[in-house]
Amino acid sequence: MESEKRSIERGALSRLVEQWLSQGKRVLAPMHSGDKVDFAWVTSLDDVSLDHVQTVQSPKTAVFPRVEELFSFRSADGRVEVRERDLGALPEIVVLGLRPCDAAAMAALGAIFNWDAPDRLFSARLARTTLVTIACSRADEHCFCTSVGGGPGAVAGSDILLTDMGQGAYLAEIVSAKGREAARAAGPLFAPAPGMDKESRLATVAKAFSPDAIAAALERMFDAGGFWEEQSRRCVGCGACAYVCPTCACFDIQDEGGISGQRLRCWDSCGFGLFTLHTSGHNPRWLQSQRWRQRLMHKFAYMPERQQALGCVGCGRCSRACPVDMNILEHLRAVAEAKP
Amino acid sequence: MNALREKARELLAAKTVQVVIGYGRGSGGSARAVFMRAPAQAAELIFDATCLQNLAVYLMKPEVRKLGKAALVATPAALRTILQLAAENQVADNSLLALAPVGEDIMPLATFAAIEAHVAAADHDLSAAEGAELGKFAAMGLEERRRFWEEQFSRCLKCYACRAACPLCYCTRCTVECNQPQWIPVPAHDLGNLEWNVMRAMHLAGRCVNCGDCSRACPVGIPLYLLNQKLISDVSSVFQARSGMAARSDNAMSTFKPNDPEDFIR
Amino acid sequence: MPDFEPKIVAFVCNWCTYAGADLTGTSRMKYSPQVSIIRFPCTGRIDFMLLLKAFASGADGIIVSGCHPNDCHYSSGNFHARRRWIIFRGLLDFLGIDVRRVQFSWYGRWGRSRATSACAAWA
Amino acid sequence: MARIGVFICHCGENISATVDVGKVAEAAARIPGVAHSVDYKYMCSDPGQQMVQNAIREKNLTGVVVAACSPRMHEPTFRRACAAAGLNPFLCEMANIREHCSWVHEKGDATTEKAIDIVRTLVAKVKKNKALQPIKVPVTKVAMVIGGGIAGIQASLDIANAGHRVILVEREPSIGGHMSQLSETFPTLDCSQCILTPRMVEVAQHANITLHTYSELESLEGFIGNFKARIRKKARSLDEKLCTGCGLCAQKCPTRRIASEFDAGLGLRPAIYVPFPQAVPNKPVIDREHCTYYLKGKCRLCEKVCPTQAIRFDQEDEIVEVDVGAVVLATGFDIKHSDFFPEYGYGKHKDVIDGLQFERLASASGPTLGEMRRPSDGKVPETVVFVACAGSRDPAKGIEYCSKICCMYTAKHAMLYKHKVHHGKPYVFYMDIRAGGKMYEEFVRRAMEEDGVQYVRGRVSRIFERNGKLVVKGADTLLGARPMEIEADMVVLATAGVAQAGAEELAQKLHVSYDAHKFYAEAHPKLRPVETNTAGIFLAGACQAPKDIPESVAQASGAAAKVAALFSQAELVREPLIAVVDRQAPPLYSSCVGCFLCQSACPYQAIEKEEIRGRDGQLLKTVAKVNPGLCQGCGTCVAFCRTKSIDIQGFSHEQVHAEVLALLNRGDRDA
Repeated sequence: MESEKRSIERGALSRLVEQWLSQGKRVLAPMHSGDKVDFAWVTSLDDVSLDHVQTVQSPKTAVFPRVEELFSFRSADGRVEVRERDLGALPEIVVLGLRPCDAAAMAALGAIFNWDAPDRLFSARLARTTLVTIACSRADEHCFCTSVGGGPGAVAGSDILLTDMGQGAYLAEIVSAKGREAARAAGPLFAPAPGMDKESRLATVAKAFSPDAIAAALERMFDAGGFWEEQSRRCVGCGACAYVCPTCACFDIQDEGGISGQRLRCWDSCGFGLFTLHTSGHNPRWLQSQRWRQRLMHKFAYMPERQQALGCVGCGRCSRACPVDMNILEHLRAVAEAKP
Repeated sequence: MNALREKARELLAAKTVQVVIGYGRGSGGSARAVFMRAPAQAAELIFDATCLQNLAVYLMKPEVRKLGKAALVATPAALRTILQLAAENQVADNSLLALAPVGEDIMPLATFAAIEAHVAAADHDLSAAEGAELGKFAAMGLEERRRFWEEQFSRCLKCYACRAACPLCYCTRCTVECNQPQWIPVPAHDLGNLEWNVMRAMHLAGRCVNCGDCSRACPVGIPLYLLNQKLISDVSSVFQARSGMAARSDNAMSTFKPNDPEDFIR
Repeated sequence: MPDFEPKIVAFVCNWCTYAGADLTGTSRMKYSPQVSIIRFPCTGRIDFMLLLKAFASGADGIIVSGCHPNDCHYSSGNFHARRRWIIFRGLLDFLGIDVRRVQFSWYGRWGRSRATSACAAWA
Repeated sequence: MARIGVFICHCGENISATVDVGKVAEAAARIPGVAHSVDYKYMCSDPGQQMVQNAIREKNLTGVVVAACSPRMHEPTFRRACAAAGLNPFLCEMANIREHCSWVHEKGDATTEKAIDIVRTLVAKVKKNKALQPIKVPVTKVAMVIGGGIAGIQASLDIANAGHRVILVEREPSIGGHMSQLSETFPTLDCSQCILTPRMVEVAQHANITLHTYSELESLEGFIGNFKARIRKKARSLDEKLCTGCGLCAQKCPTRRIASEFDAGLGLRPAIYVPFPQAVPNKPVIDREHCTYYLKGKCRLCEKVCPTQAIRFDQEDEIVEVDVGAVVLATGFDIKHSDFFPEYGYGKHKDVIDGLQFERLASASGPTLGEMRRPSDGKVPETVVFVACAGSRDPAKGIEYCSKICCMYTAKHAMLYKHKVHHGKPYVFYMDIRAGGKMYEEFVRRAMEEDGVQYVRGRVSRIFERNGKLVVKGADTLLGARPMEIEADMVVLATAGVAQAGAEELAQKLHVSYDAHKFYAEAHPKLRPVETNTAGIFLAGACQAPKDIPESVAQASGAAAKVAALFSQAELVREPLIAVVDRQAPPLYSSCVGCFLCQSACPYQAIEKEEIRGRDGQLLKTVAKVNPGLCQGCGTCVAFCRTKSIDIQGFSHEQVHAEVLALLNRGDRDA
């Protein structure tokens, strides 16, 4: 269904942000902190940074926070009383200023969280989150959204896609039902869009590889030990790439407290040495090369095969955050060119 | 730079070492670790102001050790790391060759004694600027310091990039991965982050050689070097001990002097 | 705040200080019930992580006490402990945590009257 | 699932007086994992221990917490009781709710609440306890006795007669200690030399006893059953095998005016001397501080006259290394000298002497050959005042204890004086007469009634000289505190008994604790008087506290019995509370990364390197390993290890972590 085109002035957008805040919604948007730009809870449009290429962390924290309580428990006289999360009490969130790749990432997260047993908490958070994306007018060498089915102006996953048309005006494409609901609630703030040419404002991102070629190559490269060792020799096994990645959904469960306490879910990463340590002591992925292979195989081979969704949206955050410059685009090209 | 390339090609051709670990050009003009196995690859080697990573971290990776004897392009911090690793029985003498760039040419250091002599020649204490920054903290009030670190630690993801990038954090099963008992909470909430960062600093007390890789690795830019430099300055001012200066040196934290100051003990 | 009841954990070594605490008991010296004791073979056994865990679990104050230097039953446990305390205190202070919340002391065998003074330091 | 038994003791009413024991038992029952919670009046009594054993059998308990007194008191008792009922003794812990709770807090909810906290802490610990088996360690059946006074001599003889080798180390040139300086001993007035010398000779000739005189302990390493001692034999400048003890050298030595330590400074001795005629061994020693050869390189007269050329001027100190299984400390005591007292003239008056000096005056081998002559002018003193409690029982002088033996030897001194100077007038100033031993009271009564010693109940305030007489100002409290002055010819101060010089350094070498007055600390004042807290090191005699000869001998035999008991077993059983380095499945093999920084933290060098090799013999990893024989369980390495690979049984990471969390109400979640 063709999304409805509107436009909005910067001033109106600022008032829209105040309206959201007054309606008790929380607004997550990119903010400058030191020399980096990262998502934070903002109180006005002035806090929001609009001139950056990409944030350090992804907005997945709105739907899959670093730490969240699954339920709390109290035990008294041998009986344990469990109190489920009151999903109704979850905050309404508006994510403003995420990029089209981040918006597309929500689908990839959903593919994992709602794969066989739907994750009620994740789904409740996603339902309460409105994505007001801003298209990319600039890109850098790490971006490859076009190679994985996305684009600087792609609408997939966004509720409203804004494109900066210059002179403080934004083209606003109302994409989803939630977008229409938000636009309706915003009332006069959205104005008709007089023939704005969106393409001319978008960045250009060259297509680097075809995901199907990568998936096909990976099929036969599981045992290409030497290849993976060559690639991953620099990797020191930290969790930075997984934690900044908008589509990484691995988590660890921890019980905290004593007789009464809470069960917490928190991020985890397949890059960690002991991620796959069995209680027997056996560790199927004892070497770093095996763990690096898993990262690529999961996102580019296993997920397309099982969830019919790519595990990567080409945002390039992992390359930018990696302390030893493991550049995923470079490695994917190497996979594509590798002879069997 | 070509002295370095020439030396690498010569070493690989003569098979004195099986791999030369050095810096190559990375994405976005940065420098990154490269592992030369064939003489021809030596051309990729570079050495300039962007080469900051402490390559000694790779001396502790099983996949790199498997390659055989290594030559390492070593910055002063990397040389101190090698000596500290030697003091902790992690690397044996003559098991590696350090290539210390001095101006335009290269100083090959094959034994710990050679490395010690080279290291001793330069000054490795905290720089005046580093000292001044620590001084700024000391001048701040307790409450102001607490707020500063509380804000910093609130951004910690516990991705452990600081641990992974640190050549002295080579413990296969770190205390963080110990769950009986669960010393450090796994979730990255305020308490978990504080306990993790205090533990990391304490476990590096008397060992850290101030290479700064932990701060460079931190994706959210927490100034972790401040914690380590604070302990380096305490250990050197109170115990007159300096890590990374000798291959045979006992650790400041596992030894004592009968007259250690105890003005705070009642 | 008169009704503030500080919860104080005392990490003590099994020789001078635990015996000193027993002696305080046999001589019926009184001190605040807010102080509870955990026994260790030696101050050398007391890990800074335990002090951290005690604070994280809600202790308001911590007393760490062992034998006087040269009196350690294991000859050097307390010396090692002292060195760690020096560095740990420096780090806590650097992080803006009030180091007065951790009291380190050497208690000889001749009684824990000083325990009462240590607790008094809190209230 | 843990099944813990909690037993709350009333301890008569020592605990129940301020702690609501019923409420504690009730609260304990609600702690997850507690299967049995009761309170009882006397847990340590037989029926109390029976209750524990029955509960273990009936409820198949996996752990026991006895909330009562200090573990230092009854932990062994309850651990034995649990072992008898089939529960591994190390699964039993004691919660100290008496010394650390009921006795030190007022009755009230806070005290009961704290008792519950302590119980919950120990329950959390017990859940993490593991069943441990004691360590078996070989015992070197050789004892070392330090100090050759009557206590050391008695202990050595008893141990030797029990068939074990003894090494007796004495600091002075001869054994004998203070007893050899005495003239006669109360209450039987036996001549001290007559009853002591035979024992000294017996020691010298005993096949099992190796005597090292003029020697000191240099260092002691190791632990019970496996000590390694290094003894410094100070150079006597003499070859003991050649010397026949003829004494010619001492007669001919030109430097004769050195104050004799044996005569407490009253007599003189030459530079090469035998301390007293009955010395064992009867071999002289050259005093290098005063011998002209050592000072100016001249003389060497003794070398010339020595019939067997035994003199060795270039002799060096010698270090002797011995393996011993047990040590008996019998280093004795010393007394305060008269110069300590401002009110008695700071030692200005030559005729104000201390008890030991009086003994030398009265002794036949003394400087006056037994005649009662005062040190200043050698006249026979007509009136002598004996001042009891000179320094003892005087907190102002920092000596608040009673030295126990002065009342008896003061009465003896007065008697000896009367026997030697029939017309003499002895006065004794005293506060209370402490004569509690057998025939002690009768002895003092005899001094008062038969020998006419004038006992004056009061303190002496000052002593000063007035025209040749020592004026003793005091008061007689029995006559209404009437001030009185006695013009005496001589005053004997019964000064306080204090610890030997060097007692503190020796204690630190042996890691034995000592009290504020440097007397060695017994393991328990009532129940373990001859043991110290350091396993394998025992106490005898006045080094533990001032005491008389009968008590010293009794304590010496007690310590000897303990040593004999220790040596009676082939192997020693040691508590398994030692450190262990973890081992895991391949490919990790152990979480230890082999940095070996723990080796420098270990005071006992108990940590060794172990190489882990694959099936093909290739070295995979070098990790730490603890030698169970050497580790004493101090835990310094455990707190230091970065990877928590080394852990102490009994105070493991899990146990102390659980304790901290439980104490702070975080509770324990595995129900």
